[in-house]
Amino acid sequence: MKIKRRAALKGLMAGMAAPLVLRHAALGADPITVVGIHDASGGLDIYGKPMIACLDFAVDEANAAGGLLGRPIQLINYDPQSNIQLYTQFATQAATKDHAAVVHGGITSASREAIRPILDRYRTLYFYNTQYEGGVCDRNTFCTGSTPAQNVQKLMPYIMPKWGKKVYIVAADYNYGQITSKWITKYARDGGGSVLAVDFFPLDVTDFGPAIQKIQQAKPDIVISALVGGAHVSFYRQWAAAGMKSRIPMASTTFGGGNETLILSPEEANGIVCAYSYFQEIDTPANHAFLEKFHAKMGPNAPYLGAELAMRTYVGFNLWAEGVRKAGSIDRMKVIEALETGIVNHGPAGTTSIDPKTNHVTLDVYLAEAQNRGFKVLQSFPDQPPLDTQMVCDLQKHPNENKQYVVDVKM
Amino acid sequence: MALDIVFAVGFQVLSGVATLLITSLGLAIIFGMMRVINLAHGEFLMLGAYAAILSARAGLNIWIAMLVVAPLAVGGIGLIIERLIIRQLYGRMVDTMLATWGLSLALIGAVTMIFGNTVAGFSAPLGSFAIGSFTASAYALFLIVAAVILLGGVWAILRFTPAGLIARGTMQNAEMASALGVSPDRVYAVTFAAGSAVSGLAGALIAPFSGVVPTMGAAFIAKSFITVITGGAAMLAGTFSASGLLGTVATLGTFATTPVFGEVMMLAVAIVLLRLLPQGITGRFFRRAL
Amino acid sequence: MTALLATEHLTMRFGGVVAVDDVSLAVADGELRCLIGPNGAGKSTLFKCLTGQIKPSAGRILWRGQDITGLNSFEIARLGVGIKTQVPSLFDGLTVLESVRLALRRQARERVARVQALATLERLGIVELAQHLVVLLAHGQRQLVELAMVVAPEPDLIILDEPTAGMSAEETTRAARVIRALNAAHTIIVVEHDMQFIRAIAKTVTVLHQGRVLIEDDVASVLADRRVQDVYLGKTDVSWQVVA
Amino acid sequence: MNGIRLPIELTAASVVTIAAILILPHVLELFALINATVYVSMAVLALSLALVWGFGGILCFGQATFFGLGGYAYAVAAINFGDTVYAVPVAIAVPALVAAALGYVMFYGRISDVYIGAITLTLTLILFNFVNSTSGDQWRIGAAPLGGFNGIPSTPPLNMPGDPGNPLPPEWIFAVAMLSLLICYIIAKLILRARFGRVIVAIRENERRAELLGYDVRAYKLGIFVIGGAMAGLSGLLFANCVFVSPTMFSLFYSGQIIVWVMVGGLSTLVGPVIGAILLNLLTTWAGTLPEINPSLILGAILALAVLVMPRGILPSLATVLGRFRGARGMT
Repeated sequence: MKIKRRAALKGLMAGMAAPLVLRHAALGADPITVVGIHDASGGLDIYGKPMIACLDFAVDEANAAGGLLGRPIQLINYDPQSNIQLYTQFATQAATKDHAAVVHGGITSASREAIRPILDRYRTLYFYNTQYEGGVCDRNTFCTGSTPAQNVQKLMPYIMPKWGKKVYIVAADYNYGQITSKWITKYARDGGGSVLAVDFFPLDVTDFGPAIQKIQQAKPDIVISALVGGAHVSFYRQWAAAGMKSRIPMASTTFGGGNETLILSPEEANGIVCAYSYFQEIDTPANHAFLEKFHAKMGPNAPYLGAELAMRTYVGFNLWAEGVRKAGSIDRMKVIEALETGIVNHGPAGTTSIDPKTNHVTLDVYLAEAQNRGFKVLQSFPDQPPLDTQMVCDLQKHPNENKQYVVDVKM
Repeated sequence: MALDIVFAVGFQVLSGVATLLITSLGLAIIFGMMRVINLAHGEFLMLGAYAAILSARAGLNIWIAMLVVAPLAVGGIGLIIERLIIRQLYGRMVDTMLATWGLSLALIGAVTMIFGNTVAGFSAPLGSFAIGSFTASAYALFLIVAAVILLGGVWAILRFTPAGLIARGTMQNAEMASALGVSPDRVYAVTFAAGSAVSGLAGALIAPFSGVVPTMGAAFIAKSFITVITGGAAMLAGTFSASGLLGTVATLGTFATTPVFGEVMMLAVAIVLLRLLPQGITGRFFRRAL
Repeated sequence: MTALLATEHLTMRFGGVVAVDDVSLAVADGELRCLIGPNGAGKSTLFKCLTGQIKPSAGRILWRGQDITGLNSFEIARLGVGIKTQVPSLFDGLTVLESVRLALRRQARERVARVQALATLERLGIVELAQHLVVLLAHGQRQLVELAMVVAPEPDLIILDEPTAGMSAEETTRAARVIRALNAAHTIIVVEHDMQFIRAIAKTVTVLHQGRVLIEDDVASVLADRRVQDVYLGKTDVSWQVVA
Repeated sequence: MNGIRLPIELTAASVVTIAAILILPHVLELFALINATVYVSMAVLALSLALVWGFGGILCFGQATFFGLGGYAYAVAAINFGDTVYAVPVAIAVPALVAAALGYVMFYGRISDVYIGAITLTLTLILFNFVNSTSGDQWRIGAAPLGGFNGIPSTPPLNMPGDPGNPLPPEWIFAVAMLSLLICYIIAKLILRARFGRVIVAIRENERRAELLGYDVRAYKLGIFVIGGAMAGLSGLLFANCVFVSPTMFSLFYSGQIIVWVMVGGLSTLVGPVIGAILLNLLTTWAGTLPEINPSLILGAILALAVLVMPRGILPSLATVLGRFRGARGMT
């Protein structure tokens, strides 16, 4: 099925738009519009493409089961081409032109913070289905991915006793990297370790030569990567090329979210340890059943789902759909209230339930190691609540709150 | 400070300089000989990288793909572009810049349509080596050697071959050269193709580090442009001195601060240089160099 | 009486080359002075120094006794110096009238400026070209348009750089007439190498050779001078005579 | 003749502006209206480069510098002041001051041609890199974090004068943008009619002669450069009001795009670049809806063809074709 790949560079003037190729089931009723905004091209497409595939799959599944409230679901996918300003264009379009019932999308925290205020302003429900740095406190926004208290908090106690106490962080230079590196610092200190240095890299940096020399000079026990996007994949290549792979072990809060394990050779990727709320390799009946259906539907084009992001998109859509069913309406406030009753989804990733205090989710977390173009799951931790955001955010008490809390860790 | 740190940092500086030199040389040849600023230079790098990665995927030896296929392919494309665009606008510097900028956008668009806006890449085809307690990529060492050979090769061609003599003559005085029976059209066509080929080779050489994506040229064109302009009229001495200076500032700046401020420092130095030496480094020094 | 324009020990070096070497000369109000010399004598460098295009390495330039060394071109022009370049330097995209109006820099009132500009064109016999675009004019007309721009603001001094370059004998004669006529109202310095032309216009001539003043005298004496003849007949290396 | 034409042109421009303000909000959907506002802000940007490059002959490869500075100055001032109306003069003054400093360095340093291109481009890159790396906590001006790669997504829109709690609705922002475009057009027209503008054009035609006539070329170039910088700043302000400010405002892509608008629309015209900006934005939008054709390909091909086939741009070439073009007049 076709989706509009590059829906627009600058947005659409009325009347100039070519007819949209839309997906809807052959049901007569007025369709419900769902908008997805994920990068299908540019540096972030390594995450975006599997996310789009999962959203498509989830919508098809729902339509095959008769749609929602007896109405078909019409999905419009926009490709912001890894360009933040296109995110705002498409979010505006989704809210003011498409009158979407819900917008699923945003990959980087930068894109989330670009579209969140727009969807707030135009009163359009928003689902952000990505692991991120935590702290968003906004009743209109549901964050269905894992946050540092769920993933970093599992990662650090596993690697520090094994590898050592001195940590060196390399992170993407925007809010995700900045805030996540603070969480890493906090959990490293909680475990009796220390952070030697944090280096930030803009998303288009490809030459990590000097950075690798700097790391060698600092002689850490562990390197933790919070690097993001296609350009940053060169870090893992250059790290291996410099012969560092065998000398300093690495963990990551972002590695494997896309197709990194596929585009790198096993020699470059093996051994990197990560913690996420999903890995394609999870060995549960629910996951096997899902993958079977997914592959049957997508055929040979089925993307590798890697870790977290693609699956959270699938789960996020189903949480929303359950909310609509419970509310019996697509009215924004009714759906929000229904979701806040603590809706639960049992899916391929395990159990996910909405935490009404924060509009985040309680989910299962898994720890895994990159292994032969995939992951080997090492441990699992069921029912992990979003403790970080819960510390600062209480939407039940302050429903009108709308901000992102940032952890305060002295670096 | 331990000696091996000094060597390790020195190695990174050399590697930074070599990358800047390799990625600027094609532009410098075309600017030095023809007074044409080819703003599609970054896309020539990109095409070189794609030529290498595609022929390597087709089963060709990676070294042949990088060192032979990439320059030949991009040199050929350069020949066509010279005929279709550059020749029509000769002597109109600004128009040429605009037309090649259009070409740059069109090439990005065309390659995106064919291969998708997705980062491809291949790993550096050499292992690592140690400097004291530091290890570094052997491929970076190869890049440094490649830069030296490239620069020396172009210099030798200009200095010792008949074609080089004609090229130098045309560079000095195009009318006089044509009075002597040398067709400037042919000299320009060959120069542009040669400059393109060098750019194609450069693109293939940097591909293992930079990753291959249709928009990769943008990261290089501005730096190359600034390097060439800062270098001034003498193409080899200018590019060499400018990339030496700017590459050193950028790398040391990166060590001292962050990659971004390293680059900012380099650009700031370029502005100061242009203010002090409005004709570039070789407009003031080494005026008689190549 | 203070000279209108004078140089004192003016010297211009480019690296190791001394293009203008210790030149001192004085041009009085109302004079028509020729600066001559063969190619490479330093005429153009001296012209560039006098018009502020380059700053001399040493020495001074005086305007009515005031030091103006190192002023920019536009500042020298504002003193009341009109400069005509060798190849006409014109505003191709403007009309003749617009060009001359721009030359009347100090006249802020549009109506007055227009009348003055038309009067200048009238004086030079090209008023019918007023609305023509400069780019479309013939070579001779371009020369006249530039002259109109130079004389329109009624400068005290006009410096002409090789006014007869590329002219036929007949045109040269006409140009000589024009320059003599201009001299009635303006002091003029002509930088030139054509001896016949100089014979036709000049009173006092300064001969430059290898950056130095070889001789400065009236036309007849200069033309009779053996050293000048040597220089112009191609015996280029006469510097020992200068030293002597 | 010119004396009659000027009022007619200004009246026509005013009528078009008022008609657009009155009609478009009722015809267009909200989303299209917001996009139209973006295009109008781009048109102001095109106008600024038309003055600097088209008339002043200064090849500025970094007009996006002032566009971005205007946007950021507005966002930072608006967040700090609360009442966003007070941020407007800041958004115009900051880029104008930077243009003054940069212009002073360049023009009084006698830097010309391609070297000006290189320096302006470099400054844009510096700002792009710098702003891109300000996501850390230490990078804030007063209450406004610079946000690095994220930009400032919460850029507050303009509010009713004196009423900070009351932001202007999109229809009003559109009206403000249209009026800004009209005012910039009128200012540009008047500048070119005035002595200052004539000298500017003369300098473009022949810098040396202008100087020999006693004009301080450096000061005139500086003047037009600062005016262009201020206009680009205003354009950045308008853009910040319908999108938001982020480092991409300083990107190479924007700097280049502005040149394309002016080039395709017509150098040494004012209406041309405005039309060029709007047409090309519509075109890239339309191209974006074609699933299999990349918009860069179309934009690039148009630019290359424009240079090769009609180097004077759409408007002048069209005029030539229609036989109404009265020679290459400098002061159109």
